[in-house]
Amino acid sequence: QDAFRIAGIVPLSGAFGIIGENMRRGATIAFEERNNRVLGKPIEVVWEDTETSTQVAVQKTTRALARDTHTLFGEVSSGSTLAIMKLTEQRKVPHIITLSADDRITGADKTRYAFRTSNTVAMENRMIGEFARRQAVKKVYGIVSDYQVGRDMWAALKADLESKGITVAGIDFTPIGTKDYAILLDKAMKSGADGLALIVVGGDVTTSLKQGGEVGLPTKMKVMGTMLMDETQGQAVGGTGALGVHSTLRYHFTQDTPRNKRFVAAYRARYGELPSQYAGEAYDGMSWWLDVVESTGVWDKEKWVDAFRTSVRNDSVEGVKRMRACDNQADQMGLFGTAVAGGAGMPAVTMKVTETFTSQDLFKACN
Amino acid sequence: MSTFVIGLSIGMLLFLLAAGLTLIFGMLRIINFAHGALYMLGAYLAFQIALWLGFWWALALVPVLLALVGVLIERLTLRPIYKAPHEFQLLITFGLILVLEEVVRATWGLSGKSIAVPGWLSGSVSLFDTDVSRYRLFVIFVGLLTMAVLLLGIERSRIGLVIRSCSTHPLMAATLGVRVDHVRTAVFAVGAALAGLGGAMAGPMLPIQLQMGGTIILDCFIVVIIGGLGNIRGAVVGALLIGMTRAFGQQYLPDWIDTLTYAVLIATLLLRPQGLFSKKERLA
Amino acid sequence: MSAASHTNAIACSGVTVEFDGFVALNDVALDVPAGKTVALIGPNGAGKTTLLNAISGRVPMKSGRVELWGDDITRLPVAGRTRRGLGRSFQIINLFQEMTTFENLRVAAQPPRFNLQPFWRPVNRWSELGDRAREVAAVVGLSDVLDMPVATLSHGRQRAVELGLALMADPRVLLLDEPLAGVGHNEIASTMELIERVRENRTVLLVEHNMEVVMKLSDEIVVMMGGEVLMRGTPAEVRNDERVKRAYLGDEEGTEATHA
Amino acid sequence: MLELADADVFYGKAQALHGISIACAPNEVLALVGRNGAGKSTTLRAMMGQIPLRQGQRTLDGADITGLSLPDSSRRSIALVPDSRDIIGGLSAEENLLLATLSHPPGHWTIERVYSLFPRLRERRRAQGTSLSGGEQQMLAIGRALLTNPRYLLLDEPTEGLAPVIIEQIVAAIEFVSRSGVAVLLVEQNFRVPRRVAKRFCLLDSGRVVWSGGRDQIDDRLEAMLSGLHEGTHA
Amino acid sequence: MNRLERLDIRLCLLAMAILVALRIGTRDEGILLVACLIMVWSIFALGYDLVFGTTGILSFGHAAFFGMGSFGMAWAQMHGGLPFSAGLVAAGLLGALCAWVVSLIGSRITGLFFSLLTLMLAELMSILMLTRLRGLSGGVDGLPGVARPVWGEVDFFNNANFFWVVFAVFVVVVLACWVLRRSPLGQAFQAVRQNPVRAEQLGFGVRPLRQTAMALSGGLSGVAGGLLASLMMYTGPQMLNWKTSGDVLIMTLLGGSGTLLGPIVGVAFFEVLREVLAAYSDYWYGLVGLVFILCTLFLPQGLAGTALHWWSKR
Ligand SMILES: Nc1ncnc2c1ncn2[C@@H]1O[C@H](COP(=O)(O)OP(=O)(O)OP(=O)(O)O)[C@@H](O)[C@H]1O
Ligand SMILES: Nc1ncnc2c1ncn2[C@@H]1O[C@H](COP(=O)(O)OP(=O)(O)OP(=O)(O)O)[C@@H](O)[C@H]1O
Ligand SMILES: CC(C)C[C@H](N)C(=O)O
Ligand SMILES: [Mg+2]
Ligand SMILES: [Mg+2]
Repeated sequence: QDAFRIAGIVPLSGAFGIIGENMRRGATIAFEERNNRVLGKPIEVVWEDTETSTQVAVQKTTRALARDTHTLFGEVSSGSTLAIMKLTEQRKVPHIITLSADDRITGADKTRYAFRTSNTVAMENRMIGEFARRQAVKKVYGIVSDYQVGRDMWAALKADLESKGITVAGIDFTPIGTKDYAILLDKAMKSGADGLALIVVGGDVTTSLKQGGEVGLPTKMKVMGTMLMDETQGQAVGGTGALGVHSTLRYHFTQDTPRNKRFVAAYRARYGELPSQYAGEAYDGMSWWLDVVESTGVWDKEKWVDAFRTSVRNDSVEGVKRMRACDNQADQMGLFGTAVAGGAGMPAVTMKVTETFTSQDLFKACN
Repeated sequence: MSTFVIGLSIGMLLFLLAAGLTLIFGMLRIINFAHGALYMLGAYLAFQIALWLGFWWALALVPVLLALVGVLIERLTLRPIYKAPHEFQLLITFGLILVLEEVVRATWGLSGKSIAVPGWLSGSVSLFDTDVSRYRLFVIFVGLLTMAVLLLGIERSRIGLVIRSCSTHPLMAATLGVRVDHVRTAVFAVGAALAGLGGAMAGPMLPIQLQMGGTIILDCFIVVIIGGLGNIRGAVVGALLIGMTRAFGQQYLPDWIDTLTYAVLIATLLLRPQGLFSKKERLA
Repeated sequence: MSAASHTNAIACSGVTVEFDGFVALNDVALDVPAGKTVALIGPNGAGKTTLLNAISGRVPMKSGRVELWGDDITRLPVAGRTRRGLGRSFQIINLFQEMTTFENLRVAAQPPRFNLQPFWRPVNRWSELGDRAREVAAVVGLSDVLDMPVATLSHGRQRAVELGLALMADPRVLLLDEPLAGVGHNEIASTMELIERVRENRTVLLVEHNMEVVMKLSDEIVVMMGGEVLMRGTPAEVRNDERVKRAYLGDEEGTEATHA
Repeated sequence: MLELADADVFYGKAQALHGISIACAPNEVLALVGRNGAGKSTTLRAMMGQIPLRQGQRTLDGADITGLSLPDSSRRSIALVPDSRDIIGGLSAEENLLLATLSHPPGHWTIERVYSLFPRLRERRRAQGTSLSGGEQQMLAIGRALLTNPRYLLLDEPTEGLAPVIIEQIVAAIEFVSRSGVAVLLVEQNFRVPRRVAKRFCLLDSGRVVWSGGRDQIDDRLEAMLSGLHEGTHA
Repeated sequence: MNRLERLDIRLCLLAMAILVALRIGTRDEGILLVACLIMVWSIFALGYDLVFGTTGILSFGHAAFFGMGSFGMAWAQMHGGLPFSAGLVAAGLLGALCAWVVSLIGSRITGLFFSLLTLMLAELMSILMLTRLRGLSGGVDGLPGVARPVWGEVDFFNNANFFWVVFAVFVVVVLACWVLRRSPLGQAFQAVRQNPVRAEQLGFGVRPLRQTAMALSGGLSGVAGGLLASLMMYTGPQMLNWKTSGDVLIMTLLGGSGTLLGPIVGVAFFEVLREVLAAYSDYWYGLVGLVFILCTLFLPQGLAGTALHWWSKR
């Protein structure tokens, strides 16, 4: 073997292009940190642009797997990830996932070779419910993108909220790509709810929050959701719509751990900006995986997989992460943040971590 | 009632977005698939100018810049192939989408942008018990203004006559003394400028990102088709019809909205195959 | 009822056609007796072409009835009428622009046979199609330009192709809309001969402004004006009718067939 | 004086005109005759500037206008009634007329005058130009050319498809414009018209001028030549 | 048969020979995958050109026929438990059915209106598949795990073997298109394209012919979609996105519409260009656009079209 070959299957254009690009940067820091070598061999990375299309993602994966690939990294959208997991399983190639959150990835459709080091939908959902309770929200209105994951998330969230004594004032499912949220937001504001669960994806996040900003939405009700707001989104939404929005966070550059400090410094030096949550998660998962590969000391994919399934990352960027052998899901804590005006040297909209949740709060035992 | 006002604002924004497409289609018979890309370019330029000089400058300068881009595009890529079948113009505009997106990506990167509007346009006013954003009222205003200018300038005056002649029978128009080349360039420039205006106006309300053009172009087509391909009055009616469908649909049946929009469209096409406003030609 | 027993090949009654409120034909009745050549004349815009369009199914009629050999064909689409033996030529030339003369004629030879035989056999193996095309080309005098794209033919030659297409299916009833427009002075005589030959054992409804031709070729003349039938008569009757003179023929001098 | 000198014109690879030289002068009606395909229409198109010359020159009052663009040729007072009429679609009849006036200074011909020449057009002025009957379209094409108030009027088979009574009016109109100092170049299949209005005749064959002469000379010679050509090529 | 047609089919046979040589010459799965993709898209483009280049209908709805074909394949296997071959038939039938229905709905409309109607109907179908029919289509996630043929011991999950399946269908489609073009039916399509008014006057049923062309073309598109689903072992409603219709139009025009070789060359050029540019430049996207524009300006008959015309005139 001449090189350790990694295929990065991420969108570099289209709606999720910005996410894929950030993941590429984060992963790159993980490679550079170890001088692009693992097990004494150079790391050889090929990045493939999936153009935010599952079709293309599958095609690029098929091609990448036709070469001798040792690790596959990606995708962003859970649909793509689920589709390419079938291929990595068939070819027995380790597959590292640091963004897609769908429960099926490490649930119903889990495979031996696919590992997720980042959050799941279920845990983020629980964070929202818990956040609403802690903030004493009484009534919640839901605006949810009309696709399967959205509907599933809402069903779980609704049950969770109701179990906590929070009432649901109303719910609207809206097609992905809705260009006008004014009516829906108006309905939500008139419903008498004090909390808005905004469970939308991609460009719809920007649209809904921008248009919310026009009518002062964040000042009128507590807007919350999963991956609803971060510094990247803040830039796209602008101050009026973004400030005051509450969101789960996968990672934040302010996390106070030695590894994170090192990572943020390296990232800033390399790219001149602070790492986003996508970059942070990508770095974290990739560096963890490579360290485990290194630790096995042998050139054997199966051994690497076995080792990773039971590994514990004590010094991840956000504290301890534990890989669960039962479902290849990393058990970890959760973050919740609120968008505030950034100080000097910070993005205009900066997330402030307001709540942290322990992994016990968020994960059910594996079976 | 507030639904109506919001529907009006949706319709007017749609009209602004579709006006340039309608114009170029109606006058040059070119389906400009790059319209969305020009709109995106307009939005990004507006973002940049707003950052440097403020929102009003953006609104004023973007149409001018886009008109220049339009002139360039028309001269370099479209002029040589007017004689070719229409599909070739389509191919060019497809190519232009890719090029324009690449230019924007190389200049501004992948992350989304936003434009802040001046203080007195932000925030909302209470209308019929509802908080309606001031900016939406401004959109309605600009939409109406654009509509008036286009209707007076093109449908009523002789300019429209000249322009239409260049699209339907350029050779004969030229034989009668019309400077067809100049007219085409001007029309394309105005169409591009309108796309830019649409981009600048939409900037504060819709995501400014690379794929914004692709997501808007289908809406524009819907408006243009309902209106009877390239008829300004028709486009106004089409835009309002879709605006209202969306607003009332969202009020009462939000998850059926897209299906509804297309149902309205297909119904129009089937009942009035040539669109709401259009004329038939003699064949034999 | 067998076709042959009918005295009228075409019988229209009560034909009314409107365009956006403009009445182009108003309650027109017209019979074309089997085997005869009837000419349709009248001022520009009188509705002659529109009547041909109504008979061949090109325009929707507001009311009225069209019969072909006694069968009601009012509801039949254009192609259906053609398959029943109704052929026509167009006033404004209307050809397959990208094909050669030969291909134009060959395609026109195709329809009646095309349902019966194996449809995948290449057209150039259907020698009868090619033969028929060449035969008609010879009739209308196009043998020397068979392989030229029709777009490159002069106006007069295109007119000949137009006539050839109408003749291709060997229709029993033929509607000719100004077949002589644009035909060269020197070729008028030969084209007239051609029409003369064509009208043998056919019924022809002819629209033409060239009086010389009309007078010579037609058994009967129908004069239209303002969307209505003004009169019907033999060539001599029509020539001497005062109303026709005033509205259509104008000065005697202009119409007299002084040149042969 | 509008003149073509030694003009060669090609359609793609096929040569349609071989060194044609033709001039038409004010006050004169020049008739161009010849069989179908002789190159008459092509000559008019070349004089108008619709097709470029491969060889030779086009001059207007002595100035070289070979490369002059089509709109500019029109603005320099050349007008063409094309054989295919070329009514502009999407415009009403009246708009077709109006269009012709827009790039030209006003002159003798106004829309009103055109309507009194062709009353039928006034009746149908709101109809789509392309929906008019064949003859009405012909009237429209002629009216439109007149409305540019040209000094050089190129007419390609202007009486095709017109009722005899209208032909009379066209003849009168041609005589009128020619008297008012306009040069008319007339292509006609129908001999009656040129015989009455033209003073000079040019006979074209296969893209060449094969004979030219005055009205008095034509009767027998032209007839003979035309039929001779006919015999020669038609097999 | 004229020279151009003769040259056309000969060069197509040459293209097939090259494909066989490629298959024998290499076992690189990546290259074979690209070859398979080129063949699948060529089938799609040939089907598309049947309405576009032959019958003169500009359709923006073919993405839907293509996509529905892929679902035909997926459903036949997943819900019907049918073998691959039956899936391919189902794909063709579903594609043809959709196209036929679209042409029925639009039977009164021609020209650009028809084009836009196809665009809108396809978009409606795509939206319905994405939302209302989520259960059947898998929603945004699509349906992973579309199967490949099972035939004795041969492992068709290996692209080197699956290649032959795709190749066989490709050859059949090319030959069928060739025969069709030269048949009276093909001539009738041509007549409808060049002058529908005259064609109708000659007795051709213009509407039925248009509908036949659409159905045939939709069928081929469906077959291509089914093959692609099987090749990728995945399908999803994204395949119905209107941009796919744009892609196939671009490929057809780039190669040269109205010929057999054109669509094939267009597809190959498109795919290879994309691969090559993506490998060498981050700006491949814009460069592809630039190449389109230049090709349109300077080779308006398309790559193969220009070459064929030039060659056949010598
Ligand atoms: N499609 C149409 N739309 C509107 N008006 C029409 C249409 N077709 C015909 N007309 C009008 O109907 C009238 C009759 O037209 P038609 O073509 O039948 O005349 P015609 O007798 O054939 O005249 P010509 O001898 O000039 O050809 C004309 O005034 C024409 O303008
Ligand atoms: N668009 C064209 N493309 C190619 N060849 C053409 C074209 N137009 C005319 N020609 C050819 O040029 C020659 C001259 O044609 P032209 O139309 O000038 O003849 P004409 O004398 O006006 O004939 P007609 O009396 O039939 O109108 C003919 O041989 C014709 O075939
Ligand atoms: C934010 C999104 C890109 C995440 C993605 N929707 C997922 O499936 O997890
Ligand atoms: Mg007529
Ligand atoms: Mg001519």
